[in-house]
Amino acid sequence: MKFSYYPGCTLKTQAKDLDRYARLSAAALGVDMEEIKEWQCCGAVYPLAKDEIGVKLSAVRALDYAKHEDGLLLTLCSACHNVIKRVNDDMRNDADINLRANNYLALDEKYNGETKVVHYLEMLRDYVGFDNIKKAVKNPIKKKIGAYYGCLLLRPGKVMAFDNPENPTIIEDFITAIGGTPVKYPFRNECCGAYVKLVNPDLTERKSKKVLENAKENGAEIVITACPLCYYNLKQTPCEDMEVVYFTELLAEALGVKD
Amino acid sequence: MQKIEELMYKRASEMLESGEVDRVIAWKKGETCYDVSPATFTKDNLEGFVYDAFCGANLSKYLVEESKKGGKILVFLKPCDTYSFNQLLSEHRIKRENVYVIGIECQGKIDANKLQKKGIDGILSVEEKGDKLTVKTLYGDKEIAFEEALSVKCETCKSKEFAVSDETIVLNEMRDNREKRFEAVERLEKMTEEERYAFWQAELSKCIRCNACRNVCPACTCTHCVFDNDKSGIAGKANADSFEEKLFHIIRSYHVAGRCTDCGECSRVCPQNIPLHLINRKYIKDMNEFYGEYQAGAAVTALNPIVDFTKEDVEAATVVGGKK
Amino acid sequence: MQEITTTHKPLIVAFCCNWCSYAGADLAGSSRLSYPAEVKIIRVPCSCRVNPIFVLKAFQRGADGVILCGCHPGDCHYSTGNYHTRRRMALMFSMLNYFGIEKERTRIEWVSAAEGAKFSQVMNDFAKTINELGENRRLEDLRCKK
Amino acid sequence: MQRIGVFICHCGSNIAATVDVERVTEALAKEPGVVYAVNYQYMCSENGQQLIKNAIAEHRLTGIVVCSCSPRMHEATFRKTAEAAGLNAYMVEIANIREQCSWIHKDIEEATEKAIVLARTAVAKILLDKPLTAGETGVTKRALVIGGGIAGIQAALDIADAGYEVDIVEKRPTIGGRMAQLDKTFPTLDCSACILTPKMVDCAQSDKINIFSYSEVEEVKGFVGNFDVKIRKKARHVDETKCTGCGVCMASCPSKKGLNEFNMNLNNRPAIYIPFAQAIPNVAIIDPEQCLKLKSDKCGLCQRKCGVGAIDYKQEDSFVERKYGAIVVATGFRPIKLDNFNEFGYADNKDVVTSLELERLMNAAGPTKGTLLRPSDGKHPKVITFIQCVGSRDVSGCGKPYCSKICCMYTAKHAMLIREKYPDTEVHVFYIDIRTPGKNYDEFYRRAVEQYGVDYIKGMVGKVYNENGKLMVQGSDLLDNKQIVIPSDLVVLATAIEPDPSVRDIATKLTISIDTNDFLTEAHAKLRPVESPTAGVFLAGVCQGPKDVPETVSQASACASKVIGLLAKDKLKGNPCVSHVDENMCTGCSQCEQVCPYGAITYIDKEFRIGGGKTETRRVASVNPAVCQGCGACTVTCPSGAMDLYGFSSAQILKEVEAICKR
Amino acid sequence: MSDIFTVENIKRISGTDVRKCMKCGKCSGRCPAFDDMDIKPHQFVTMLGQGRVEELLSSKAIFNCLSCMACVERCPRGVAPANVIEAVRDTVERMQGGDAIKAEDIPAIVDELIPQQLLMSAFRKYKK
Repeated sequence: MKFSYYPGCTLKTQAKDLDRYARLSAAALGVDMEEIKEWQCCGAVYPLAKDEIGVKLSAVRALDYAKHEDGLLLTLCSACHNVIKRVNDDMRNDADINLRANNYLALDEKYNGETKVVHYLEMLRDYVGFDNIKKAVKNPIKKKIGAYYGCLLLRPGKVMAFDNPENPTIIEDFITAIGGTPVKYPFRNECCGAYVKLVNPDLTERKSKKVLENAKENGAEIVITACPLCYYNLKQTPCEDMEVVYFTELLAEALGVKD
Repeated sequence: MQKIEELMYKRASEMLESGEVDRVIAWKKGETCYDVSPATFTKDNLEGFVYDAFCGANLSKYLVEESKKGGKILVFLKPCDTYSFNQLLSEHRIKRENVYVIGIECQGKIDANKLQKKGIDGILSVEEKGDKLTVKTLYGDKEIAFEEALSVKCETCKSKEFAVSDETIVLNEMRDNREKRFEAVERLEKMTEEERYAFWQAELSKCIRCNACRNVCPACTCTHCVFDNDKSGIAGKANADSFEEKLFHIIRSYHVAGRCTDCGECSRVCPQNIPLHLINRKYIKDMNEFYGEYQAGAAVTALNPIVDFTKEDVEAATVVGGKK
Repeated sequence: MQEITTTHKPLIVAFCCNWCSYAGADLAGSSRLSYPAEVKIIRVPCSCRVNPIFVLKAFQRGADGVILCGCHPGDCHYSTGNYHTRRRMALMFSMLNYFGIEKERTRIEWVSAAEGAKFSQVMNDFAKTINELGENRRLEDLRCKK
Repeated sequence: MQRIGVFICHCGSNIAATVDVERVTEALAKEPGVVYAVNYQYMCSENGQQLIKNAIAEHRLTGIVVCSCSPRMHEATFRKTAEAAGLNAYMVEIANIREQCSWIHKDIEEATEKAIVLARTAVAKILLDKPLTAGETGVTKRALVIGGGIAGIQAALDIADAGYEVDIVEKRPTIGGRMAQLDKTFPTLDCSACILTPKMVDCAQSDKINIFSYSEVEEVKGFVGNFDVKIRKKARHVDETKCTGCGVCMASCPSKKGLNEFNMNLNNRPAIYIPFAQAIPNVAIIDPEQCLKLKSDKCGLCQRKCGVGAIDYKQEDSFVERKYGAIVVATGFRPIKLDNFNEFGYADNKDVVTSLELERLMNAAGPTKGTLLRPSDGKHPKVITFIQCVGSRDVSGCGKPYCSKICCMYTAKHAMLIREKYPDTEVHVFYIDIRTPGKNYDEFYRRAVEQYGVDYIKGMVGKVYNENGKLMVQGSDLLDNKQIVIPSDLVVLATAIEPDPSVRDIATKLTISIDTNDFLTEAHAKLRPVESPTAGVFLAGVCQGPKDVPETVSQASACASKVIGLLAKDKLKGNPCVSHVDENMCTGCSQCEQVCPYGAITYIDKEFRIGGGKTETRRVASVNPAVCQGCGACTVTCPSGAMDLYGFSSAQILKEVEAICKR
Repeated sequence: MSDIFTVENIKRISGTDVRKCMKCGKCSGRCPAFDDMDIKPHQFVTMLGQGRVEELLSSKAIFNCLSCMACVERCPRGVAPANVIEAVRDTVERMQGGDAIKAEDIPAIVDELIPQQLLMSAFRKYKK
């Protein structure tokens, strides 16, 4: 199984763990992650304004690159995933954006959304299979684990098509597969406060606190996430006895490849 | 072939003699060796009975009129002709019990025009020797590859099996070249719309509306053809109505679609050498691709795809002009 | 010298089955959902009443596009009529394309009595396609080699 | 030689405002064959029709073309007009210059030109029209009602009351439908069972009504007056004729973990059960998915306990074939699935319930015996929050685009009943709009607010989540411009309703149309609201559109009166626009027979003169005009053109094509 | 820039049809930043429809919207309030001096753990 892999800026700096453990685990599961060449920043947030084309171009470049490989673009960071999947959707369904993006890029062959964007979790679910992960687990993570989805993986539901946006189960299934006990809590798909941290840190702290408290109230000992921004915001929030880790770290640990 | 003809003659005279059959439909020699035509023979007169490489005509259609006259008829059918016979049976055009069918060996029939185009004139007789054809002419013997002389209808052959027969006369294994059946259609399909249009315009503008194709076609057995029916709204002989003039071939092919066994008689008889069989064959190819393989005349009871349907049939939009 | 330019006014013949599509066209009308005037409707009891000859005649008389509308497959008022239509027209349209007639000039759409909006949208779309293709001379000229 | 009159209707300003009727009249007067053309304000009016009649007499017209609204609207009217003036009813053609012209075009020039073309096309067609006479067919004096809810029950009772036989086919083991599940009915708060069950009993006792419970319509053939219907009686594994409904089997059954569908799966029932106490027929049924005997050939207790030997494990589906003159479709509704609305926490919280589940939680025959208790812990809820429009008025693709119509009223009912019975309960209702048109309806809702103190909050809920054992309902209070959170014990979702999914299959079998929301389409939204477009098939209840009980009953009775009107006739005039064969052309190839959906074509051997004093026998097709419905499939299949259709002949359609294409 | 032009431009770049709103308030019922918004999500939609663009452009809420898409996800009418908010914010920031954040402010806020993603997001959202 081979995927073109788009790591994104943060995974090369502050979120090296998220990336490193993902690679180790993938290798253990027989998945080939081939980092695409000369990728550029995805733009971090998907521009909602219809007239913003420039910010979407690097995503289209990455998508076009993957199109000429195996047609599968693997992402890990929630933000990159969100941006690239939504841009891909634009390329498929928004004739205006498609036209303008193609005009800018002047590729040899027009890009029309042929690539499939796959998040690392989707890869685990749809290509490896949670059952196979369960079989590969060497050290089951016997803990009560709360999945923290945040916003970016799930919404908008129709474009992301990741899971049921109001009742997702993919990370819970992942937790079960690595031997943990999933803790479902209502705030798992609420926003952590995101980038507002820079202009209104109080709002962000309130939101992150609510998430962690809600997870704790429902019995979670650890909260796992796929997003470096959520990770940062949650980490910055004081909450007793609550660990926040990247999901790939637990996966590597369970598979016995955590160094 | 000589040997086959002898055996056929023997069976024909035996059966006429014994009264098993009243008449025989077979081929009869004309003025030249390549001027062979279908004929009815009786006990008293078997003169001119012939079977050779020029006997391309499909005899099944003649049974429609002949069988109305009563009595039992012996007919000789090449493998591909048996499909037409079966198709006519399923359309209630012939009564099976009135006909005795002898299936006969066929290695493909040849076209004198093709020989003449290759500069072989004054043809006296031909002799098949494996893949070669020896042509005796006024100007001496000529030899060419059998394949090069094949009639357009025999360039590809849909089957060497007899769909129906009461007995068969086959001495040699019959040559099979069915895999190339749709090649010419595919070539046309691969062209652009403009190229196809140019192709057909060039071909169809040659048509002189002689109706030979219609008259020879074993699927064209209507009591009155729509083109001769004033009430149909599309009636007309040549030039009477430009509509019918232009669309005769499209409508004719549509009317025989699903019933056409791909016998190729239309192209064989066309004095203008229009490849009419490519129209019919396109329908056959489409039907095979859209609705599953179907060979008209392979079975008497089969439902022709044009009267049949399934709830999951393809939509025109997804198939017309090929998949993009 | 002044050049005389005549703009070609396209012509579209739409065959609509009485039970679904004609009613859908009525609904488009009563909902005031417009579509181009070049679309002219012929009412037939069922789409399966449409003989390929009618389609050819329309083209031959100068129609630039022909569209057939019937009930959705499975919803035919006569149970199976539109299934026959679907086969016949797939074969006929394929044949016309084989003769070089642009495949966009022929279309089948399934429009129910409740789909006034769809009817209007289909007709607008088809008319747009036909306008882009321009005049249809091919069938008329098929046997006249210039 | 035909003498055609053309009558152009203004339809008030509907046509005349966009089409220059004078120009159309002038143009048509010049058409070959047309001897008279006139325009008038309302052709369908008494005066308009008189104008037509006078013209027919005065100008000795042989046919008329009316340029007006859709033929689906007034073709029948003008046929009668022509007939009254001594013309054959089928010497009438309509040019649809309203729906297909004036209503969709704005430019007068363009619309007028098109109207002229459409009128010319109609003239081209009528020149080839021939007088036709409709054949007659008999009427089977029995009706079929599909669906045994309140709509089906009411229709059946009314039809039976007029003296006709009625069969009810109900796919569930008992009739009663959704209404049987309701606790009380608005706006009077009668007990639903108290008003429904006597009607169910009437059905069972009527000698005119025959109930096929646990049965489905398998196949429908034929046409108005003469439907042939095959009914599948599903195996209930209990002999209906023997079972007395004593219930001993239910007590003996060891497999008691089946979900009780009647109670919206809120409690359990045994594998052999009677759906509810007043079920009609009061006969047990075995759930084959659950029965130990049927699944693994173990057990067999019920058979041993049954005193009358009614249990039959080997029973299989059986079929009944019956003839009917008319069919009523009353297949009802179900609440939508809430998979797309997990923000309301339905999947994760037992105490988030749908309104229909609440009906059962409040009903004396329900799982809590009528005491309102939370499903999670059996405690009395002290704060109850209702959320309206769950899945209704939703065009995002998650729900239904329409208003479900009944939710505002039943939510007010629920709120009121709870406050009445448990005055210490706090009741909140989140609403977007309150829609209570109807007699005593708005008064009813206001009572909930004014008399019972129900707290109505204008706004929608964004999220329901569990916190510290409370259901936190977070939503907008738009009038206060605040986001509020109401800690609640029970949350009730006013779930949108949708047609029962069985309606798709029924629609296909009856060849009636269905709209994008799966509601059945009526023949005319205003003037023929209970008829389907297929003659002899009528629509009652929610299968046609959302409606409450009183509306459903009205529609069912309206259906019944239509059915009675139909069954009262001894003969039905058929459609004369049928196929016919030109025997001289027919080759007897059998292709037409193969495409005919009605089996209307057979073959005969017939002798024909072929000249010279000789004859020949040929096989030719023969059409039964009573069976032919006039689709025309055979006409296209026929290669020789021997088959043609009256009223829509090939020559006519070709002339229409020519007229349209004439530039 | 005339008001009508601004209104139409905001409508255009938001790509959402505000007339589809049926004023149910679900967006505001769901919004996690509701308390920090001076103009609420549902008001953005209504006010844009009414052309009250001056008020929107001076709103502080545009900087507190988390772009979490909850309002978009849940709107039963297919309206996207978040897109309207972003369209307003973009309009403000595209005007001279409209940036809500300046590069020189960053070092003071940044700690050593802050992810690039946060900085990039904030730059995209608050600065043109």
